[in-house]
Amino acid sequence: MSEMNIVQAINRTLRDAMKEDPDVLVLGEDVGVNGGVFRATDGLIREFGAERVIDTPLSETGIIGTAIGMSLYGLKPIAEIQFLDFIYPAFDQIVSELAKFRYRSGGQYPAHVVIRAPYGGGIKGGIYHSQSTEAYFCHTAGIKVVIPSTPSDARGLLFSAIADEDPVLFLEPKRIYRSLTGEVSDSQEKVPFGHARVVREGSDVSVFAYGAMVPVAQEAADALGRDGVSTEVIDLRTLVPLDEAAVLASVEKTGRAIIVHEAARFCGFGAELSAILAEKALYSLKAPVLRVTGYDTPFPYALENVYLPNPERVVRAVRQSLQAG
Amino acid sequence: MSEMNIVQAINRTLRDAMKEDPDVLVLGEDVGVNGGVFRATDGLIREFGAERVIDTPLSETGIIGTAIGMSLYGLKPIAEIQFLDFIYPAFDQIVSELAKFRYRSGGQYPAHVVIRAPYGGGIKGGIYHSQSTEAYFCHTAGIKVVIPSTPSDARGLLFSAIADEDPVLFLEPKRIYRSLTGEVSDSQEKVPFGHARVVREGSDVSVFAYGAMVPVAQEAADALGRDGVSTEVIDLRTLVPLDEAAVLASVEKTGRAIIVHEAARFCGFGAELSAILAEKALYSLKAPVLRVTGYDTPFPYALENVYLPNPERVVRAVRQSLQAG
Amino acid sequence: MAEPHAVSQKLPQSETDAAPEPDLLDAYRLMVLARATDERCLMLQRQGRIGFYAPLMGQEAAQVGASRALAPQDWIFPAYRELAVALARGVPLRAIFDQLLGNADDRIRGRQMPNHFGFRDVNFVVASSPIGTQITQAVGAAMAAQRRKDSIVTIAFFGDGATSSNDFHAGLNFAGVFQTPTIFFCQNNQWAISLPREKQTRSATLAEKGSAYGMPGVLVDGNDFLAVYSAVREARERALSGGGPTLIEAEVYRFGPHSTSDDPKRYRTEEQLAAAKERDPILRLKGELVSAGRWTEELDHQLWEEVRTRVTRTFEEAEKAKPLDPRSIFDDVFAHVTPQLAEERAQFDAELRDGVLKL
Amino acid sequence: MAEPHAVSQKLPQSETDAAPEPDLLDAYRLMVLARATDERCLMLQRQGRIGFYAPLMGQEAAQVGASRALAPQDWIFPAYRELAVALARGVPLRAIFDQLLGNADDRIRGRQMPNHFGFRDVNFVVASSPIGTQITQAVGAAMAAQRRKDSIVTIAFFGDGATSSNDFHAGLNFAGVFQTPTIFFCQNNQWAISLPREKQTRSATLAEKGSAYGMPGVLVDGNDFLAVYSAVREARERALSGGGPTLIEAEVYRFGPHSTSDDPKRYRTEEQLAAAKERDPILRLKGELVSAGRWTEELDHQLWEEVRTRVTRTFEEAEKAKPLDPRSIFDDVFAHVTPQLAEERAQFDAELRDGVLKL
Ligand SMILES: Cc1ncc(C[n+]2csc(CCOP(=O)(O)OP(=O)(O)O)c2C)c(N)n1
Ligand SMILES: Cc1ncc(C[n+]2csc(CCOP(=O)(O)OP(=O)(O)O)c2C)c(N)n1
Ligand SMILES: [Mg+2]
Ligand SMILES: [Mg+2]
Repeated sequence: MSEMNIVQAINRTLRDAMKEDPDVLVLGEDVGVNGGVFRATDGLIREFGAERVIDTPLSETGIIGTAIGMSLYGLKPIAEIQFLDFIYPAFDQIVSELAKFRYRSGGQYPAHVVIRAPYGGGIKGGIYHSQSTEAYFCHTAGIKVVIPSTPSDARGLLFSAIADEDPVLFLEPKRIYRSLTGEVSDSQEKVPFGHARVVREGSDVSVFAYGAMVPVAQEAADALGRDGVSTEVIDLRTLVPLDEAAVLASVEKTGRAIIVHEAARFCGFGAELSAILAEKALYSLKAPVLRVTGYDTPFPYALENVYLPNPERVVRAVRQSLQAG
Repeated sequence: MSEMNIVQAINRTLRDAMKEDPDVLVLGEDVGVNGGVFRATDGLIREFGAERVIDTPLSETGIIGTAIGMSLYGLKPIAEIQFLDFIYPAFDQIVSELAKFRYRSGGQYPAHVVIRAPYGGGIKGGIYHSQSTEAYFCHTAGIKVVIPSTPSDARGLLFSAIADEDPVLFLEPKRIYRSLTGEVSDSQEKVPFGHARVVREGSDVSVFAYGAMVPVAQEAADALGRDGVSTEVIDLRTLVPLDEAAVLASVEKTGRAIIVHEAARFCGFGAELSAILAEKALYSLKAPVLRVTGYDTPFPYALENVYLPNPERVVRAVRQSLQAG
Repeated sequence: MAEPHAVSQKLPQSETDAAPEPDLLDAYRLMVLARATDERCLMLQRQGRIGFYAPLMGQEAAQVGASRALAPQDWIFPAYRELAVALARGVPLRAIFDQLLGNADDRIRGRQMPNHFGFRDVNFVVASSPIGTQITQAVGAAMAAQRRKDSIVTIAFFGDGATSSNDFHAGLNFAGVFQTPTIFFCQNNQWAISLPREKQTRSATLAEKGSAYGMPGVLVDGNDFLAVYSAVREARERALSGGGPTLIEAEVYRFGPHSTSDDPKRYRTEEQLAAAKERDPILRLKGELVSAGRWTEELDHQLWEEVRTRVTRTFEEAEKAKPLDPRSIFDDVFAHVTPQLAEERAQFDAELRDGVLKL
Repeated sequence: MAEPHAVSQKLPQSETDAAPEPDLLDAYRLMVLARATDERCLMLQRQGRIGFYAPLMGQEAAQVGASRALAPQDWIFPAYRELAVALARGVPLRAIFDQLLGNADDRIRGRQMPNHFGFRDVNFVVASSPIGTQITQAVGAAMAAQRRKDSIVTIAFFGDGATSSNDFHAGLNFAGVFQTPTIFFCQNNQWAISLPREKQTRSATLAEKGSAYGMPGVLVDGNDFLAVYSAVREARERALSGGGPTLIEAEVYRFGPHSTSDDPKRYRTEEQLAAAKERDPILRLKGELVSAGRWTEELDHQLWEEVRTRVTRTFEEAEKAKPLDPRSIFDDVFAHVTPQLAEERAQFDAELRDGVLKL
């Protein structure tokens, strides 16, 4: 066990996975000599050499296209996309190729690339260093979408991602990359996909969150707790596969649901959660399902503070829910 | 007034718009000499010349990137993407540039490209000539998403798209490109964005659909009508902006909602509709909101008949809804 | 048309793993088989017995020539027009027809349109429709082979249109930077659907694009089986001896329509086609064989008869295969069916049972 | 470093619209202003007064040289490092600082990070972060100008890293095919963050990539103001006389960090930097002016003093500007606020009022 932040947990996990399995390699822009712009791959090139820690030309198309080819051949590439905002030159390779390879080859050619990308706001990165577009990928059949919210989950989920037989998009909440530290095990224990984490049990209302919004939800729950409101906070951890059972169980208990994400609201991941509730938990719902999200605007630079959901907005939504029905 | 199909209506409308305004031009793969692989631009090059009906190299990146540049300069480009499935090489230009130009320039540089793309299944096109990924674009702030379901709407909505000051993704239901004909006005009357069409009034249940799913919903409503079920069918026409008022009004009346789309279910557009109901019409809902959609698999070739929603599946969902609550 | 086998940059030939001289008769038989299959499939599509077809006619020498210069362990990343490559790899005709039909025996389980096949056993990666995407993948596989120290090359097949794709640019650039053992085999058949080669790009040849990535670009007459064979063999040897990637442009002409959905009369003349057909690669190789005294008109007639019969019979067998199990629609999305897909499948089962779904 | 002004393909010079000889003193002053602004901004970022900055130091001659060869009606498609281009266009320093601060006077209304400015009044299109996207856009604008028969060129500014982007490939290809009046101005500053130029691509120069698109590629010493000026002027004249696009590679060196988030010590040595600094474009032009008897050390000292004071004062003024109106967050998504955004804004208003949102 050691205390570390999320970047350190990822760095440590990459190193451990690479030590274990010579087929694991890392590629991306500035991941080698520079150790990654967020230092997630710091030191790896010294340890494993430029053949396994590959500084690529500036082309996300090339990064993901070649990573797919490597994985077809039998390696386990972990591609870093510098910011999720810059993944779009590779979008064709991801949605048309990576996500569909197993299916369209009738199972002959699975392509199990792991794509790591920092996502989300909170670092004053403006319109192109802040976006949360996980919904695009969740809507794409054939790729798993994973978002840790703690150093320990970052390690356990990344181990699962690397061992997984399917493509995984591993989104890292850069806002809490360093600000949040925690105990991380030295073991190589995996956190399995499809199992949400009950961050805090509660009986009055359920708050669903993931990534950097988990601490926001926790803070809101703390504040509400001081006023006697018992808030259940659930960290979804993996959006695909989703732990639907956990979502339904919580709302069956509390009857009230608040969904928190940074992404724009319209057709965001929260819509799916809400739709699942409207289909499968309608009779348990005592109040409208509310979403606390980014606005349906591009992500602003100067005004990011008012764009990102904060604990106060979550508290307000919870109160609104409690007053209803 | 003349009777025509959707392709003919689009072709006629493009011609009329180009006659009217010399700044309107068309570009894309095979749109010129060949008249488009679906013949939507048939004859235009003869009438307007290769300067305004531009056969481009095989690059969607180039098509949308140059179309944006043209529109910044003051022209009104209408870009054809041969199949929606092939739009991804242009995804970066669409989500990072086109949709955000007005915002990130503080209003200085609006980019009002119209992108036309045939979408959806039903032509035995398999995994890459059948997809419905409208949700990606609906989740992207700054771009409007329009899907006609009749020849007359195709004309009226396309006129609106061309006149619009914002970027518009104009998705054409290729399954009913030719099979569905109707009266189309010779006038240049626009169908305004954000106004759903009540295809058929009803009091027992609301069915929401768009594009090629509208006739499917209608057929289901016919069948249900024969059994005395009064089904309201609403064609959304524009997903962004959405006519939320029409959606809410219908469900407030019927208390039951079925959403039909071809796209995969998870995080599809139906999720947003359902979420809106779970937030704003919860107390009107007498039954769970059901979605009749494509499966969360890639679009198959040999089995497309069982992938695509059919009237029988819609009828079944309606009956399930009527039995509930 | 190009000078036969003009190499823009000639590198010293290495000794590694010299391929045997090609068997011209074997090559000729393959080319005839491909042509006969094309002809049959165009007819089958008109009869509504298959849904779609994209013929390769005119490109047989290029495809068979390239294939015969490769080793079985080399990896092939095809586009959708590479029937003759698959046949040259030893894929049974029946397996091709199973794919065209999407029946229960189809190796890709009915997931893709005709022509988009894949056969793992012969390192023939499954083709996809988006133009160019296989190019970067071929480079990645080559990087993996480098890392594993496997003495193989990867080869990407693509068309003139694909040179405009993002993956062409990224793929050749990565290959140059990492000096991967990759052959970029461009069949310039003069058309990308209706767009003629001259409007695809302003460079004088496609081969010369190699220099933008620091790699040799080779222009070869794609109607000349031996010229193609030599160009690919040379590129392969260079790659295996650490000399890096090569771009090869094989100049050919697409005799047929782009696909059965296409009407080439809209964009090209009969005269142009007739002129191109004078350079028919099959007639050319036949002529060479006849001149060499290794072939006669009579043998040729017999061969065509045999091949046509075989093609027809094989298709009829494939038509008799069982249809796909509809439940298979939920397989292979992921390695294991997720709870969510299991739920969708359960509803699907019920709907099938109740006759709500119609096959 | 490259031969100064080696033109890989020399085309006859046209008469159209010959630009006046450049004013060297004016150019020098601009370069000093850019350098002083860079120095100040790096400090302001360390002091926490601006959030981010990407300096251009080392690229002043390239930027000012290119800018001075253009006409006001030409359209500029910049990347995020084109401060000196903006200044050369006549953009007031105050407007630059307003953008760095994202205050109420910022022309782009606080929407983007520092350096990503845009000024419609001087045809300086707003920069974005995704690498290369401006390249195809510049080609599209040139196609539009062709159609309108406007006698202008468009110019895209980008770096060595951007030559690997999809838009570089598509943009140059479209420009070649449509013979657009476009100048592709690549500032090869030797680095794409930590990736050195040699690892970006294997071609010997970036300029030679032009030939893959059938256009001239020109390699020029980017530290030489006059060489850059001439290369761009020539490309402009060629474009205006129907000769099509040109790719120009200006070889420079990035003296500063990639941005204030970067630590170049991780990937390059002090010696390398020191060697590059011996070719400082500002010192070079100053030397030329002094040699020509048009400048003295004393004048130079005065100039720097003046400029530094002006930069400091202007920033202090900008700091005093009003903050942005938070409600503006909902403007400019669409031309008109949609009902859905109006609803979000109404809730936003209520939350602001109740202190739920914190500015
Ligand atoms: C990204 C993408 N855009 C458009 C298409 C539609 N399309 C299919 S084939 C084709 C032309 C391909 O030309 P070429 O690369 O020369 O190959 P050929 O068909 O001639 O063998 C086009 C435009 C596609 N499949 N993928
Ligand atoms: C598509 C994309 N991928 C990655 C990045 C992250 N990034 C920002 S600048 C940069 C390097 C750019 O190098 P170059 O084009 O040489 O320009 P320079 O910064 O040297 O001026 C990278 C990789 C980005 N902005 N866009
Ligand atoms: Mg072709
Ligand atoms: Mg650079």
